[in-house]
Amino acid sequence: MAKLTMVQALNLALRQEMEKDDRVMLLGEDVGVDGGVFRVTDGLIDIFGAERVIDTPLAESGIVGAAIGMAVYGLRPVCEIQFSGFTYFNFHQLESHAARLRHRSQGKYHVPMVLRAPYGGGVRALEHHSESREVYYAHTPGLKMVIPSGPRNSRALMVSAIRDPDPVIFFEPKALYRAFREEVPEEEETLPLGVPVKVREGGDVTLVAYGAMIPLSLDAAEVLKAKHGIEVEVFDLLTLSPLDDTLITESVRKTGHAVVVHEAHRSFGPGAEIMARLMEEAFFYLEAPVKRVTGYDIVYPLFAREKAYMPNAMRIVRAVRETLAS
Amino acid sequence: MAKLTMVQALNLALRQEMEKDDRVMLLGEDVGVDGGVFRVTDGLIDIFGAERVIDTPLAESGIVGAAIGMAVYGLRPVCEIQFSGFTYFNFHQLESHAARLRHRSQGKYHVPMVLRAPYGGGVRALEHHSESREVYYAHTPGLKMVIPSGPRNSRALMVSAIRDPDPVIFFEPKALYRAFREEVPEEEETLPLGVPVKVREGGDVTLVAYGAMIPLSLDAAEVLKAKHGIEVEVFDLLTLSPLDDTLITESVRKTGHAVVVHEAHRSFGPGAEIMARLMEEAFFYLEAPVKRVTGYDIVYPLFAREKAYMPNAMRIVRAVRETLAS
Amino acid sequence: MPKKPLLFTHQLEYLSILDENGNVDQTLEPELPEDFLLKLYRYMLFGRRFDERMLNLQRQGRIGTFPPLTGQEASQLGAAAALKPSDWMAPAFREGLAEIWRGKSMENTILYYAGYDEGGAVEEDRNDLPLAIPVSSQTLHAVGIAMAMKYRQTPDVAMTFFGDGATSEGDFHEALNFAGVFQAPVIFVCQNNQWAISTPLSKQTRSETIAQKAIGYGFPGVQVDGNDILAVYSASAQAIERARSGEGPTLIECLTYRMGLHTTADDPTKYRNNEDVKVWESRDPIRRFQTYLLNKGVLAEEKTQQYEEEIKAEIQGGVERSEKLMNELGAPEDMFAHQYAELSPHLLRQREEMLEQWRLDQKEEKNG
Amino acid sequence: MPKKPLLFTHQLEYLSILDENGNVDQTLEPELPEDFLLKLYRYMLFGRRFDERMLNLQRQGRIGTFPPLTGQEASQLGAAAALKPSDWMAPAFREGLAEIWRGKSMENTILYYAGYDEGGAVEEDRNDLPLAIPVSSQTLHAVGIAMAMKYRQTPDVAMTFFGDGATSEGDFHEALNFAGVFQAPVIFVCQNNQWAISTPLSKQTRSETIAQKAIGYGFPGVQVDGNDILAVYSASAQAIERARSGEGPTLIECLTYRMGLHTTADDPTKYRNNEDVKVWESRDPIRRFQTYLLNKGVLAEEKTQQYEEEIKAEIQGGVERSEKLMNELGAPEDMFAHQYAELSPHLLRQREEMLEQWRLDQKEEKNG
Ligand SMILES: Cc1ncc(C[n+]2csc(CCOP(=O)(O)OP(=O)(O)O)c2C)c(N)n1
Ligand SMILES: Cc1ncc(C[n+]2csc(CCOP(=O)(O)OP(=O)(O)O)c2C)c(N)n1
Ligand SMILES: [Mg+2]
Ligand SMILES: [Mg+2]
Repeated sequence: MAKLTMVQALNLALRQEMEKDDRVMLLGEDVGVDGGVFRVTDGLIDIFGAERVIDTPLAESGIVGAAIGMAVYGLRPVCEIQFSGFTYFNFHQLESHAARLRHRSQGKYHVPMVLRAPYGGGVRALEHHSESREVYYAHTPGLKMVIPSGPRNSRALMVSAIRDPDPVIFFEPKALYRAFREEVPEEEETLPLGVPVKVREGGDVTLVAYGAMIPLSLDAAEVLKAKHGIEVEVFDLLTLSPLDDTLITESVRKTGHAVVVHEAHRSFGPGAEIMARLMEEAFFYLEAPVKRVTGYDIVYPLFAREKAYMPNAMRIVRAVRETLAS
Repeated sequence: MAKLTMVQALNLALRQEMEKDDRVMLLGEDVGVDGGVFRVTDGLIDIFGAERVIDTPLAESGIVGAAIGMAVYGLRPVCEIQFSGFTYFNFHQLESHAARLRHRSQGKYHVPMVLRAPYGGGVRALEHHSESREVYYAHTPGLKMVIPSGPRNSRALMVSAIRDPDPVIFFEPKALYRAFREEVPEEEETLPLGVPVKVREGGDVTLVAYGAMIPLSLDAAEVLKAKHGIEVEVFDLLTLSPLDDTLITESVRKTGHAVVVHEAHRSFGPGAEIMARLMEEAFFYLEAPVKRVTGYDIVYPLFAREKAYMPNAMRIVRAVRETLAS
Repeated sequence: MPKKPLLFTHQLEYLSILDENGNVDQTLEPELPEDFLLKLYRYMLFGRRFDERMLNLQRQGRIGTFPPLTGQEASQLGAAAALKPSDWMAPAFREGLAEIWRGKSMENTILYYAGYDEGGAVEEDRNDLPLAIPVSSQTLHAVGIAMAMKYRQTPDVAMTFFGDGATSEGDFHEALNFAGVFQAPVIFVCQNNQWAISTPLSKQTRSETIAQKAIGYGFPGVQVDGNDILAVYSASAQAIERARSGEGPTLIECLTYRMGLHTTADDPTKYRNNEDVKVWESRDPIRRFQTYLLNKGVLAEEKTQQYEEEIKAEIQGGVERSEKLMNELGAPEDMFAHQYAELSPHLLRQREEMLEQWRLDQKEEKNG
Repeated sequence: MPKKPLLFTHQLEYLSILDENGNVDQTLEPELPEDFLLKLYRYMLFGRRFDERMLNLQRQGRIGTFPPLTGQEASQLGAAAALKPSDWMAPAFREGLAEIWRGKSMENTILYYAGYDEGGAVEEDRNDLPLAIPVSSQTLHAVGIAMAMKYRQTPDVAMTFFGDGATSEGDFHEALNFAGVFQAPVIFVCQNNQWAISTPLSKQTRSETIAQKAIGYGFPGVQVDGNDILAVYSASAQAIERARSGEGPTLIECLTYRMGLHTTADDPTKYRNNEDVKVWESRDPIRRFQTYLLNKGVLAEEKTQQYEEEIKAEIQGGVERSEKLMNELGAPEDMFAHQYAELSPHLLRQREEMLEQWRLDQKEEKNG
């Protein structure tokens, strides 16, 4: 097994799926010759040619609209939008068509496409390059919204996303692109979409997170155990939509306490839905209100102040301790 | 005082603001000669001319982008997007610019524009004409998201929205456009943005709703009182963002029970945020989990089945009774 | 090399074969089999009568909002009829006749406008996208389909329809630009019916023609008399031929007129005067084609009457069958049937909830 | 009226005044005051040196990602210099020099790229939008501003800049179409630098020129040598004059070249070879303008040296002042300062929370 970064792991997933299935196509701005601005598609044009790894004009609606057409025709396009902050240019194509064609054609057509986009903050990026707006997609019926948290699961989820018969919005936490390496097996590996995983066992409090918040949450869990003897159970959502709360609800019924962590803005954010589900499914087990550690309800600041905006392990530790104290 | 429909009340608000302030401009598809497909801008081109009531080409991003330019230049554009389901075509303009220019220019510029759009279901409309996706806007910092529920408050809120120095997304519940009339005073009337109102007093349970769900909620409250002796306190949010939960939290601290009602899809919907706020602010007063009565997490169906999709007074009555029973 | 004119190789043409009175320009007349000509004529007639009937059903409250196509029969049928079944079509929302030509059933059409999602179903052998309401958005799907055809090296093409108003949308631009860059086998057919709801072409663009918009994308544009089915057919066949042989996309502008309402929710007296409509009445696409066929001896007077009667019966049958279907359909859980290939546990629970609430509603409504 | 060519009144021209060697076409040479010519030259030089310094700062980690403009000095300055202060400008993100010409401070430029929101501030008398990263989106704002100018009957115009890549976006199309329909006093300046990151113009559009895209919108397009500041200035002045006198918009395509990286995060060796860059080096806009000024006797050799020294000191001053500012700034509550005219109670609470968390973080970090 090779130790890969998330970028390499995603590249592996794309390469292997393209080798196995000639329906899989890549398209986007600079995905071909340049290999993508983060190099996720690096080298693939050399293997599969410009017919399958398509450098497109600079037009997000064009990319997604064309991908929808390809998908309906029977291909499996994986399109890259250079940053999640530019997916708003193609929002109408996702909402009006990718998400609806199965229903609109009463099952005759479906849209097995993947829309990849780097998202999230913490990497000293330019304006419009650090947003976390996964709620827009999670609130849109007909789409699936997937966010990996490490090299290995990003590879496995990408394979599943490509094979999924429905449109998948696949947000890649760019802060993790090269943050660490993991063993990623050469052999095929998939992970089911729509199923969170427990990444740490614990009995005192349930921590729910995803994406770049996972390493922070695990760090916080370490600190909480080492310094305060608190056992944290950590869940990685992996799929925001369709959201399956079964495992999380079960955990909270055990711990009686929960904290949700995300970079996204707080109000109407992903945490609200988790809290609503826990309200609905675990209310009588809750010993304290669920807390959220999130980005604030403001425009993401330029990078000099992003540290004050972004959740960090210290904030998570405090929130967990407060929940347990209340 | 004249008894007006919501369409007439909105028309009055626009007319009077245009009379008072020559910075106020209207633009959109068919808003001029045709008076808007719902006739909200009817007759205004005759009074104010084609320079101020502008029939635009068929291009939503064009409309919103041009309105942003006008607003920065010092005008107060009110643009109409023909249906909320077409606002996705201009989503990038809202997210990247309308919502950000104040921050981006560090206060030099601001975007005092209103984006009006009919939204919501229940009127036997075509595909893409019945959605309730207010969360997209409520989750976007820099925007305000306003939804009236009757002729009188629609007029007062529209006046406030036009005068507001920041961009306001103003969704008009089309099911209420001509559903009933109310006395609307000729003299100026405003309502503050960002403040919910209590529309019915009651001590047993708190009902939170907005838009076309308000008449249903009031109906349900009547039934609950008449048939079951349950006193319902009903809140009309009016503004979804910025959301002020003070009054609602206070009410729930009193009643210990709450139900949230919206047409929007349930998951990651507006109700989740209300529940999260109640979790944070009123947890120890809650005697039962807050319930939500909402649209389902599916594409809005064509109209033959919309009745089964849409919340109604009967569903609200049941939800309230269940909350009180649990 | 200072101030100098830039040269263009672009050629824009205007094509008309059959004039308003049915006189044909024999140098341009396409050679088409008689039965094909008759089939075209019969479909045009069908289109007109079905439109009238749908309007009627709408006025009786038996269907919902509906966009009539009267006046645009030649424009949409002429283009669609030049396609092979294995080609694909991505219509807007006013191509009901083109869809029926391609195999859409009357029942599905009626069901759709009566508010049944089932009406969106695309028949087994029909390679068409469902109609698209978000203006211009479908043009990109046609491009994607055409790119896929090119990748698969099939000899097929994609054709997409849209209105004059649609040319103002960003998606139209992105579609044409992609098509040009990738030399996709796609034909862009603009039904320029002069109006986008209340907005006349002059307020839609300052471009003298829609056809010339192709210049910005490096491929040919052509303007045709959209009420002349021979011209539309010829221009389309030629564009399809180009696309099939790998020469890339074409933009066809069909000059036509929306004789009726934008949709049944519209009141054109608010924004246009009847004079213009009158002028266009004299350019009716069906009448002139009929004259041509009569002159040519392909059509006999009595055949027209026969067609009218057959069509009337067909439409009556279609309406009856669709209303029967509506009575059979209607279980609301079908709403959940085509959301995803597989419903998540959460959606399965929501479906249960919806059904339970629905049943309770029904019961309460019955009990008053 | 069968198959017939459509006539165009459109005229597309290519304009070049100063050739690569600094030879001027005297029939086209604009008459400009000497001090203005010198000012232009000094700013071009400043632009080049500031670019080099910014690249340097970035490599040292003192600022973040930055898009160099070397090679495009004539193209952006020539256009912006034709504006009056009361005109408006809506730049993309590579018009740093045009912004500085218009009054943007070096400090704000540096602060912005160093990640301080404060750097986005627009100086009191400067009528420019902040730079726009979402490609092409700013073109519509310029149109809206121009429409507002027309409504207010001011004699002003709006100018917007964008790249060749930007012409593929839907917003570009909608902007040009609105501008044409409303005959807005707006000038569209395309800095066609041949590349959009790794995408060459040939993959961006099949159109032979960007200028011809204006044909689809019914107003003039012109192509100019974008490395010839006299040509860019003349074409811009003419377009501005047209706009001011109510004759509507113009599209100007400046043929230029991005000599450096797309941004400091980019590696052009991945996608282009150095031969092309070499060719364009010989077309350098500053060198040829310098030759012209020397030949004309407007500029003396020693003046160049003096400019270089002055500029070096100015830049050094700017860098120092901005770094001083950075040390003074930095309180994170400023994030909340310009979200809305007034903060809602909820946001006020969030600001408190943010500050408290921040202070706790600081304390913990200090204590290890
Ligand atoms: C994106 C979008 N915006 C607005 C509408 C509302 N609308 C429906 S049809 C129409 C006019 C379309 O005009 P045109 O493209 O000329 O087609 P026609 O109706 O003439 O067939 C409008 C504005 C829509 N369906 N989609
Ligand atoms: C809507 C959008 N899509 C993608 C990007 C990422 N991006 C930034 S610059 C750029 C290329 C722009 O090319 P061009 O318009 O030619 O301008 P240039 O960089 O050459 O100045 C891209 C793809 C963006 N900023 N905005
Ligand atoms: Mg039309
Ligand atoms: Mg470029």
